[in-house]
Amino acid sequence: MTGLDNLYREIIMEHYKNPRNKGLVENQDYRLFRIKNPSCGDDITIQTLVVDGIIKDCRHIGHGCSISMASASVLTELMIGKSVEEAEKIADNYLNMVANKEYDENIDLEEAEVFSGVRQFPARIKCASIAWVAFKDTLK
Amino acid sequence: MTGLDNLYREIIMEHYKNPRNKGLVENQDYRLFRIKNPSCGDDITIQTLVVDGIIKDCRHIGHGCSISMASASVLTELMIGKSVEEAEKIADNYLNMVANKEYDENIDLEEAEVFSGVRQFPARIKCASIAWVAFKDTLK
Amino acid sequence: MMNNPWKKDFPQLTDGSVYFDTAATSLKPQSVIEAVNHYYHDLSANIHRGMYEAAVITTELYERTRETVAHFINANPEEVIYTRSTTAGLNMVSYIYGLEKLNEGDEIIVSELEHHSSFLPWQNVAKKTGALIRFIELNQEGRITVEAFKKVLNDKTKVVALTYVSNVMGYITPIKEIIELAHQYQAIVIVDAAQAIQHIKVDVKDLDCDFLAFSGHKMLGPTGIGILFGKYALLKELDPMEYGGDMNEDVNKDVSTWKEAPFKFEAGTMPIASVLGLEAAIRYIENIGIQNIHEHVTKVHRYALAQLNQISGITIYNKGSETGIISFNIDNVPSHDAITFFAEKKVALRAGQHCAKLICDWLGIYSCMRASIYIYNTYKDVDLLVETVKQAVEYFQELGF
Amino acid sequence: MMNNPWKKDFPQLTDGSVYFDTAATSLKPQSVIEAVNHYYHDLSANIHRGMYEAAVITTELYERTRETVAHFINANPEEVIYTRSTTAGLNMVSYIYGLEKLNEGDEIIVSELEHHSSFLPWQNVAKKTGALIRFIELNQEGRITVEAFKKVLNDKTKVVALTYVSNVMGYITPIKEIIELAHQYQAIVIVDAAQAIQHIKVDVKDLDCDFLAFSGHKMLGPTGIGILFGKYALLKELDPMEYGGDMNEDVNKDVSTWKEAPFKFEAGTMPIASVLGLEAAIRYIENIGIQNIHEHVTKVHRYALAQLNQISGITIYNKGSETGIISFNIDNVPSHDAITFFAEKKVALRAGQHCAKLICDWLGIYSCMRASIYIYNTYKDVDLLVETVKQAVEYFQELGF
Ligand SMILES: Cc1ncc(COP(=O)(O)O)c(C=O)c1O
Ligand SMILES: Cc1ncc(COP(=O)(O)O)c(C=O)c1O
Repeated sequence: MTGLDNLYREIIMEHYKNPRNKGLVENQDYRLFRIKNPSCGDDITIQTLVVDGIIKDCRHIGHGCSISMASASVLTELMIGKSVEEAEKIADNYLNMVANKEYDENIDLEEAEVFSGVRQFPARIKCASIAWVAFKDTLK
Repeated sequence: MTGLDNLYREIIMEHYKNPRNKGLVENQDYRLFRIKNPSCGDDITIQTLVVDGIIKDCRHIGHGCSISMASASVLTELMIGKSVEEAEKIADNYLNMVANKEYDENIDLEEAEVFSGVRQFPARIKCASIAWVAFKDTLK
Repeated sequence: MMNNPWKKDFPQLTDGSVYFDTAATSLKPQSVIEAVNHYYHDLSANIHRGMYEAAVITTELYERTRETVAHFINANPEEVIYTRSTTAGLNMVSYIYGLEKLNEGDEIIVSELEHHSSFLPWQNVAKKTGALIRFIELNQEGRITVEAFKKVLNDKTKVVALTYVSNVMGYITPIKEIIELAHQYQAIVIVDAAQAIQHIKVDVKDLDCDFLAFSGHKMLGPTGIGILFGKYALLKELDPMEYGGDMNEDVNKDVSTWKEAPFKFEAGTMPIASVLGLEAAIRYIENIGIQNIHEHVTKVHRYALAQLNQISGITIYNKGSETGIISFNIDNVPSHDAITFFAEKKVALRAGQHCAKLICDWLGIYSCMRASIYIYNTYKDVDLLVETVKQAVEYFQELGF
Repeated sequence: MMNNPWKKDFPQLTDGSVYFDTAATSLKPQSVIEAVNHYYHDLSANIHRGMYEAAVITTELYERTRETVAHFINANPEEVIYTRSTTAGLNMVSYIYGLEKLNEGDEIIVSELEHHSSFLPWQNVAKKTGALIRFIELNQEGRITVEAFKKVLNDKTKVVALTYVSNVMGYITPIKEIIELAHQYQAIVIVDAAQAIQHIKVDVKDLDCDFLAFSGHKMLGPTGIGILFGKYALLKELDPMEYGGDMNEDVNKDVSTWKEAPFKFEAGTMPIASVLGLEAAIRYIENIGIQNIHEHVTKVHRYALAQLNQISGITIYNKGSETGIISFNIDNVPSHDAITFFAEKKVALRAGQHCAKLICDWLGIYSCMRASIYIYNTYKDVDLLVETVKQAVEYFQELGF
């Protein structure tokens, strides 16, 4: 069961149990995007506040499997403070990594690196991606 | 080419070239039924006059292959003068014969017997049947 | 039971994996694979229009299958329409009957047990016509009962669209009684038999249903083929949904006319290979006997349930399931986390909402796992399933779920 | 040419018969048969919803095929919708666009070259919406010309539904110029590519068509699968036609929402085996190269025409055919009489109206025979065809036709 242990890394479980930046705020300045994946029951909303090209806040809410929930939590923590440009680069790189596509190893994914184990589970790529795709949409 | 020669018997060709009882009459006492077979372009109308349970007249019009045209001609000639009951029996028997189903050899199909060659050509059963099916519908 | 006599007919089962996902799609016996293959390899002709030998043979097989299907469900051949799937058949009814016949204020009865393919077409009809959707209140167990049906049935009821067997709960709907009642109110009844056809005897004359749909791929047959049964009197009167080659009698620039049912409902080239494969599937089922299938499934199901009931840390939602479907969750573990564990152990289950979100809502869950049992499943398969459930409970508990 | 390098790939061609009925349905190469077989024999899983290995592999192959199709016609994958057939695809457009967008007085342009599947859905839309059908006047040869198209195009034109290649005449429609003109009037153009896709390069970006449909079974692929291409901007905006499993995003008792295109147009379990077989068919065609196919067909066609032209007692209706289709009659012999002669000689042709009655009307005939040529046909096949035509002429003359 080494494969599964690669998926359920400690950091992931930690974020799953203690999600950061959870809950939305009522503020029109935030951009919000929601994605549902009906076949698995995932439902994630990401909320982002950008000021002067810098991500000042990033929040999430929803329900789903541990991978999708943890990846949302990791995402928000990682993105706060980044420039929009940087954030997009990181998100694209992350999405490529979990999808087992080519990605730039020089771009620092920080804690999000732990989701590399997903590559061995093609059926779970969506779980790890959904929050990040929603996040990218909040930047559009 | 013995098979084909069984299909295109002299009597059939004779009826095809010199159809009997061809052309409809304008008379409300006649019952009329039309059948089209769009895939082959057959289009046959049968018109029947029944008086006191006896088929007084039977006519046909349409276009189609030689088998369908000749079988319409043979049909009309054969049916005139028969009782409705007899006619139905003969028609059913004929339809069973051309479809290669069991049929009663004791019932006299007269000239229509020549269509027995159709049995070897499953794709042509419809051609030999269409007028007879229409005829049966005029009796309903 | 030690030697399952049918398992050997299913070539998919060779890598030691066990298959508990028949409710999604069944495995195929060799005879079905060969029937499809025979068409592609030896015939490969179009139907109804050819005179050469392959075309004649193909047409014969195609129409013979219609008779085989008719015999299987006790219908007349001209009441059997080939479709792409259950979904296509149920949608067709919603178009040819629902959108044409329903008006504002009319009522459509459905249930929360419906598969999306049985519910959404009628939600669409309701939206477009102004008709109202009414839900039968499910009993405590989540079942449709005749009593509850009576409470929503009334003079305004025009359509009743219900599942014969729920794909999540595995319950058999008392559909015959419901149909009898509905007909007293001149409502028509559309039966979704996608999960019934492979488990119990479906007899449309006995049920007296107006329409009934199912799919080949869930009953050992090919993908891409489904059957819509419709009472001839209805089919005769209704207009086609799709227009095109082969379904017409005469085409003119201004007006055209259609063939008789069922042909007017089959436009263009149909899934010929899958039709031929479906006949082989029905033959296979008939050879075993649907009653024997039901008994086998029931036995294996009971064996599974007895053991699963002993495991603490899981919740089973349908202990009264009658068709070999077990829906459950490992407590506190989202089903998509759990399912990965089973996939790793080569135990093929399904996780999610099973295209039946309304019953998930009713159960108060986001999703669940489903194991569905069929003839190729053995006690040994169950042992592996049970063992894997135990391991999974432990694994996820240790992870801290 | 002596050794046709492709013929050996088609296992149907073993009994000495020759196949000239590709326009009805094509033969299948071994690779297509095996792709279908692979699904049934080794995978047999449903897509998009499973986590176990067979389900994951099947989903990958299913979506990879979408990319293969997209590449083949130069579309984006999200513009590629799986359907049952050309007929199903063209009907879908008539529902999701035609019935929704057209109003009384709007005009729909079609031609007498249309297959019934391209014409009848629009006759239905006209009847239901009060829109008007307008026919492009064919030129002397029976062709659609840009000039004639201009005469019917006007501000009221909302839809242009035309065949890319006629299944009776074999002519290639100047569709690109027509699309450009139609777009100047904000009309959308739906292209029936059922007879084009296997003969010429179809490039939806270059054509700039709004919708385009074709069938797998006429392009060496399986039955039961077709493709509907739609421009993404249109697909995004339009509502689904069928509702059910897998096409929704969220289902609730009151309102539901749909997935993005193309998924919202694919309800329930699709013809998975046929999708996988279609990929093999496209690969097979791409390996040969569509240009090489066209050249081969053209060569064999020219060879056939040269000889048929010498035979007195037959009438050929489309000497200018560009895609290997020869439509003809033996003078004074109904086509269904004639065709039986060919069937006896194991020469597979088709007789009838070819689901295109309007062009038969235009030609002033009830029906005709059609020989259609494809890659597996050889000069030798043609010799047999020609010889059989000669014999048939003689035979029927002697009979007194
Ligand atoms: C030009 C044309 N359009 C449409 C069709 C319909 O295709 P299908 O029968 O596969 O739906 C055909 C073939 O029959 C055709 O030749
Ligand atoms: C109860 C029920 N109805 C309808 C369907 C839809 O069947 P299909 O996907 O074959 O159209 C299914 C299966 O998915 C089902 O289980």
